[in-house]
Amino acid sequence: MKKFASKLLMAVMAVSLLAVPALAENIKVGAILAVTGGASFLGGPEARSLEMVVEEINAKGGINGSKIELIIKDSAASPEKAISFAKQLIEEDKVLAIIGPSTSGETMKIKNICEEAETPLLSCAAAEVIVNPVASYVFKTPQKDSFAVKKIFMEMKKMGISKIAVLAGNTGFGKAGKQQLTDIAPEFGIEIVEAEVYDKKSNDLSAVVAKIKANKDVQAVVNWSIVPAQAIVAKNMRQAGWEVPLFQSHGFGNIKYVEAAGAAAEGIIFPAGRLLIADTLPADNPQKALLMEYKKNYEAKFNESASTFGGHAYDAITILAAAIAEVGNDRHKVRAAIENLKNFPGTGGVFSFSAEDHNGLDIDAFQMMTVKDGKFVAYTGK
Amino acid sequence: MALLEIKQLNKRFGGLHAVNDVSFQVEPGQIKAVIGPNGAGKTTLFNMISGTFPPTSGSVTFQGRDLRGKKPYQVADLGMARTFQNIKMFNGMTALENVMVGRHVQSNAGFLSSMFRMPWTWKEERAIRDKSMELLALLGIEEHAHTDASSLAFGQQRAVELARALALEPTLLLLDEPAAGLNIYETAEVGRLITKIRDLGITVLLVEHDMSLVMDISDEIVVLCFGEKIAEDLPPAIQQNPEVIKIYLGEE
Amino acid sequence: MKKLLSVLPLLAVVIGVHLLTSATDTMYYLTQMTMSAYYSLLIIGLCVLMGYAGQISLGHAGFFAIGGYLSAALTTRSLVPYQDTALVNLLDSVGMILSGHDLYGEAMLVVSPWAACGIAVCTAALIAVIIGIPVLKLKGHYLAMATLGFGIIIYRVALALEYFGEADGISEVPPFPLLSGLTISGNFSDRIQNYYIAWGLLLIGMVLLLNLMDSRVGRALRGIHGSDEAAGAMGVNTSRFKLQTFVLSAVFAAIAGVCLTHYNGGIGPSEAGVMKSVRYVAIVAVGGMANLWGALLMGVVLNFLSLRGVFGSYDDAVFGLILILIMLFAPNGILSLNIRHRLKQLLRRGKQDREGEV
Amino acid sequence: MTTELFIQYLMAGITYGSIYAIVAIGFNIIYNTTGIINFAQGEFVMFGGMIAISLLHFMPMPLAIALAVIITMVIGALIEICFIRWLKSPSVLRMIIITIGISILSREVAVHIWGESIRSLPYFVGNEISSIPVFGARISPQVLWVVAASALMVIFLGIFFRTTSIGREMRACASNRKAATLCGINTQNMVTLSFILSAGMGALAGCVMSPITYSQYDMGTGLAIKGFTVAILGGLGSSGGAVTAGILLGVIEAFSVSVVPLAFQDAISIAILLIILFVRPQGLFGSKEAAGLSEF
Repeated sequence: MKKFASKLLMAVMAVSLLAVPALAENIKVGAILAVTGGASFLGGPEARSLEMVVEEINAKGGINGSKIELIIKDSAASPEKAISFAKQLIEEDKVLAIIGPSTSGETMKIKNICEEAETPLLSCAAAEVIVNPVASYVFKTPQKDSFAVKKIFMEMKKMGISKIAVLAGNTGFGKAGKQQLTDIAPEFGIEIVEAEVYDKKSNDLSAVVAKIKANKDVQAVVNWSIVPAQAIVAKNMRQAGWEVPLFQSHGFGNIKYVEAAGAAAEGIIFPAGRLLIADTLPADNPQKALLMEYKKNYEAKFNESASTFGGHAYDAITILAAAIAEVGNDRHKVRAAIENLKNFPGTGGVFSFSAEDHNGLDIDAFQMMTVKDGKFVAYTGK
Repeated sequence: MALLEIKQLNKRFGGLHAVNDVSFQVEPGQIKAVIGPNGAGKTTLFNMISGTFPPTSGSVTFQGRDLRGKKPYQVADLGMARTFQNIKMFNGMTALENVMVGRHVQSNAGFLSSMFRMPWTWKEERAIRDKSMELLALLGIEEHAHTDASSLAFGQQRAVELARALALEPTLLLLDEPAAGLNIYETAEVGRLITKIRDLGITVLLVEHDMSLVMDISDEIVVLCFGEKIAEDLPPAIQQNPEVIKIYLGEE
Repeated sequence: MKKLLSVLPLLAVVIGVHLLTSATDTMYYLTQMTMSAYYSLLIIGLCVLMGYAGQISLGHAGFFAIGGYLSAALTTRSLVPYQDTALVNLLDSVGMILSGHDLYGEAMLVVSPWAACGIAVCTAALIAVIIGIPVLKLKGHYLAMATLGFGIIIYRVALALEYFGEADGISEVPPFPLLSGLTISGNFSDRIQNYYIAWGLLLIGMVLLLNLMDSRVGRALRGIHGSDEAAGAMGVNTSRFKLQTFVLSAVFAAIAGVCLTHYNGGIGPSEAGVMKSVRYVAIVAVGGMANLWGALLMGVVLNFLSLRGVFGSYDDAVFGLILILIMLFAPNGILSLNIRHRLKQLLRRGKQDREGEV
Repeated sequence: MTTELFIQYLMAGITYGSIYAIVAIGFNIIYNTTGIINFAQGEFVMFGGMIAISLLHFMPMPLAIALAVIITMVIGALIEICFIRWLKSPSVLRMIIITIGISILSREVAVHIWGESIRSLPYFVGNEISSIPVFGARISPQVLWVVAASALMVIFLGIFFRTTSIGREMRACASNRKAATLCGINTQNMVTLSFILSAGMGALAGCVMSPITYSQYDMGTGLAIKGFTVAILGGLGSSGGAVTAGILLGVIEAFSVSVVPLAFQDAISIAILLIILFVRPQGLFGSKEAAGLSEF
């Protein structure tokens, strides 16, 4: 038996060694995305956006004549897989850069790996720790959550709100947001009187909504989450006849969540990138043309609404492509080129990177929005 | 002092009174048989003695020790071995390994010392193996030592089971229908073996259907019927006992 | 000694793989080989529990996570705020505390990796004893449910506690210096020694378990699997042996968790997930339940393929399919199919058919 | 705690509880005829909801739901015929693993058909924000649909098993399979029927709860674990026990929010299950004898 076992082991090894990928002249770009599993609502649109953009670039003859070869790895939101894939992409596929991962937890696990291997990483995850402290090869495209928090608090100040309840989903996104909310609240003289974390697979949250509602001090609720279950909070609040303002995060930037919350989504206030209201932007907005194009192409190709999540991956690949176009197929030069990129319009805002800022977006990347008649519209105050 | 003392043992399953007020003693060095028609409560009695399940009331005393609340493994530890009516081999193990399991209470190696194969376990392991081979030889099946036990013939499995029980070095051996399913020659062979075991100084208590075997080898016989003891005597007396004859005439 | 010899061919394969990869300049395969080795360490432990002691555990990822999370948290979370407490002082006085500065120049005070490893593994063992005593009294679906429930609780706790990093898990876990010159770390430069550390551990684990199976204890365990009742009648304390096996397999899982976490430099809640536990059970089943070599082989091969992303987004689907197919057609494991024998039979039949025609 | 809050918790608990109970009853139907716990039970709920949502593009809702239930029943029958029927007395371990495999596979099939996004049926009456006042608390009208559907299913099952001849045959099969075979009952068909029934019940539950909980490809596992918990709490095989235990667990979960952080809710309910398993493995309402019989 054991002889057979060891023989088989040997055979498997031999086969896998023979399968060494053929070398090509293409520019190799790796992507680690949670296409399936618990964060598939992020990884799905991200992977599709990447495929779309790469197809477009290659159809136009590639960048300076060389085509992009995109290698997407599905991490299913598991850090251990992200680690394995990152090493694989860096050493074996010798990619120029890695896009992703979709979640903060995974990104933090491979931050040091990419830094050590001097391979640029363009994360699509939200948490601020990814770029703070700055690692020279690590960038991220989603807007900083601290800016989102500040946007929300500024709006609250205008409305005269000082006591709030915080509900967060139990994902990396929710965790980081909860942290920022707690840290920044004193700056604005806002007190968090209730805080709860709900499961990403919650079915119904009427009990916890009832609990928070019973606290008469609560003047507004912040529901910080990126998971589909965030729509349940809105529904349960409105069913309970509770009419305090409901603020959400930029994780609400997917029209499917509005559809899921239905009538309960009306009046939700949240900061987000301008992709969601591209068609209502003034013509001189630097992002307008690109937002309209991305939206049109994505929706035509995949028959689903474009979300800001897919936009993060779109930004990552277009930033990378711009850097490659400038300096060619070299990791170190590409890194420097990204860091020097200024006034580059993307779906998330206008990027201006620097040695200290590897996110490149300022607070104006966010626009406060609300939901009216089932559609995202710019929020103009009450 | 009696080796095994059973006092007013009772077992009820719901409404069924499987064993009713049974008392008897087994003296050291004898072969004692419990006979009775099907459903007389013989196996239930055995299971209570060996600790498989507790009696409803009454007591079992072994070597002066009350067995109440003792689990089967504790009873085995005290020096009582048993076989099963429908042979329970350890499948996937060789005949030798089966017998070696029987040496369990006579050896000590634990998890850690086994894993790290401490030097003193080598000696123990060798002793276990030698003793087990010896027992297989005693029962005349040493040539099958390395055969998968479940693939042996029925009679050979019986012998392995017997060797396994003997490996415990018991003071008392409980045999649950050792001749069940055997032909007339094999039965005679089993009878010879049991006598041999007794001659080694091991007391034997057996439950058996086969009257000829029981009459041949037993020193004393207890007769059960519908859970009650109806007679206890020497074999010739049992053969004459009108009540026993009445029961067995219906059957045989 | 004989058993020790039986893993020598495996050792040869391990060295062979290293030499082969280094000759063909494909050393990057060693990364996933290292990770697979750690998962396989858990799997051979589970194999003893499921295959030999006959107890299913749908919560073994929980023990892996206890090991990994505790070791990660203790070596990463700074004790600076607690540096004046009695406990920290006590730990310090026995040399279990490391102080220094982190990457960004802040003062750091953490538990040393060896101490953290010890605490993590002992905690896993203790928890295994505490839950094992009542759980192992259960049978069938009840046992499956109880172990599954245990796994879910660990997952939920990891996901809910700030100390364990909630959904993000723990990152920037430091390397684990085993001896001078031997360090578990994911640095590209340490790859070869880590490959040998992982496989060395796996080989040692394998030798220990093979020793165990071929001993008084192993025979008793196999006896329990064959017939609980008969084993009891032979004086085997079945419940104690089941418990000890449960603890042993928990310790294997925890050690695997500790090492892999230091190798990866982090751990996340997915390591505690139900799917992980199910996957381990699947691998043991595919390997043939009571077959340590099968479990080892399948553990390495399937984890290796999965970690390389060979199955793409069908990863879970592949495992689901494997589970069903194996349980339907080869409940004794894929190795039981004995392909050569089958092929011979087929050939012979074909020959006979042809002869029949003539 | 105010009465209003109390009632609100209670209603939330009853909502979750009814959902758990339906899944648990699905477990029980199959368990009773086969002794198998079908870990893929949650996937029936998922299929019901997802299929109904897809059908909604082509037909009115009642028809879509009816058709979805029927299609899921066919899926249930197919699963039994393909994976269960031809196994001769498989071990419990083997069955557990097979049904887990079926569950994983169903989920993967679903994600490749419907994608990862959430969907839902529209509210049967009213919409996302309509609610009915109950003693000061407010509940969604859909909750009433869920509770009513659960109640109807329990009543239907009761009548089915007691008065129809097929139902009686299934019960015979449940109490003693061999004897039932000897009496000329085709036990194999009874097993298939039990899969069909429980698939249908799961699917209907999936439709009724979809507006509240949404439907997503991976919703099944969580539901199955909760449903399994409830089935064991109520005593495996007992429908009445399942309903009581389901509502009990739901209410405990709802009220636990007021004491411990929501993040630990699941850990709490599982811990309760473990304790009950250790103390009373036959479940809260099962008899000891029954548990003894079903230990294999």
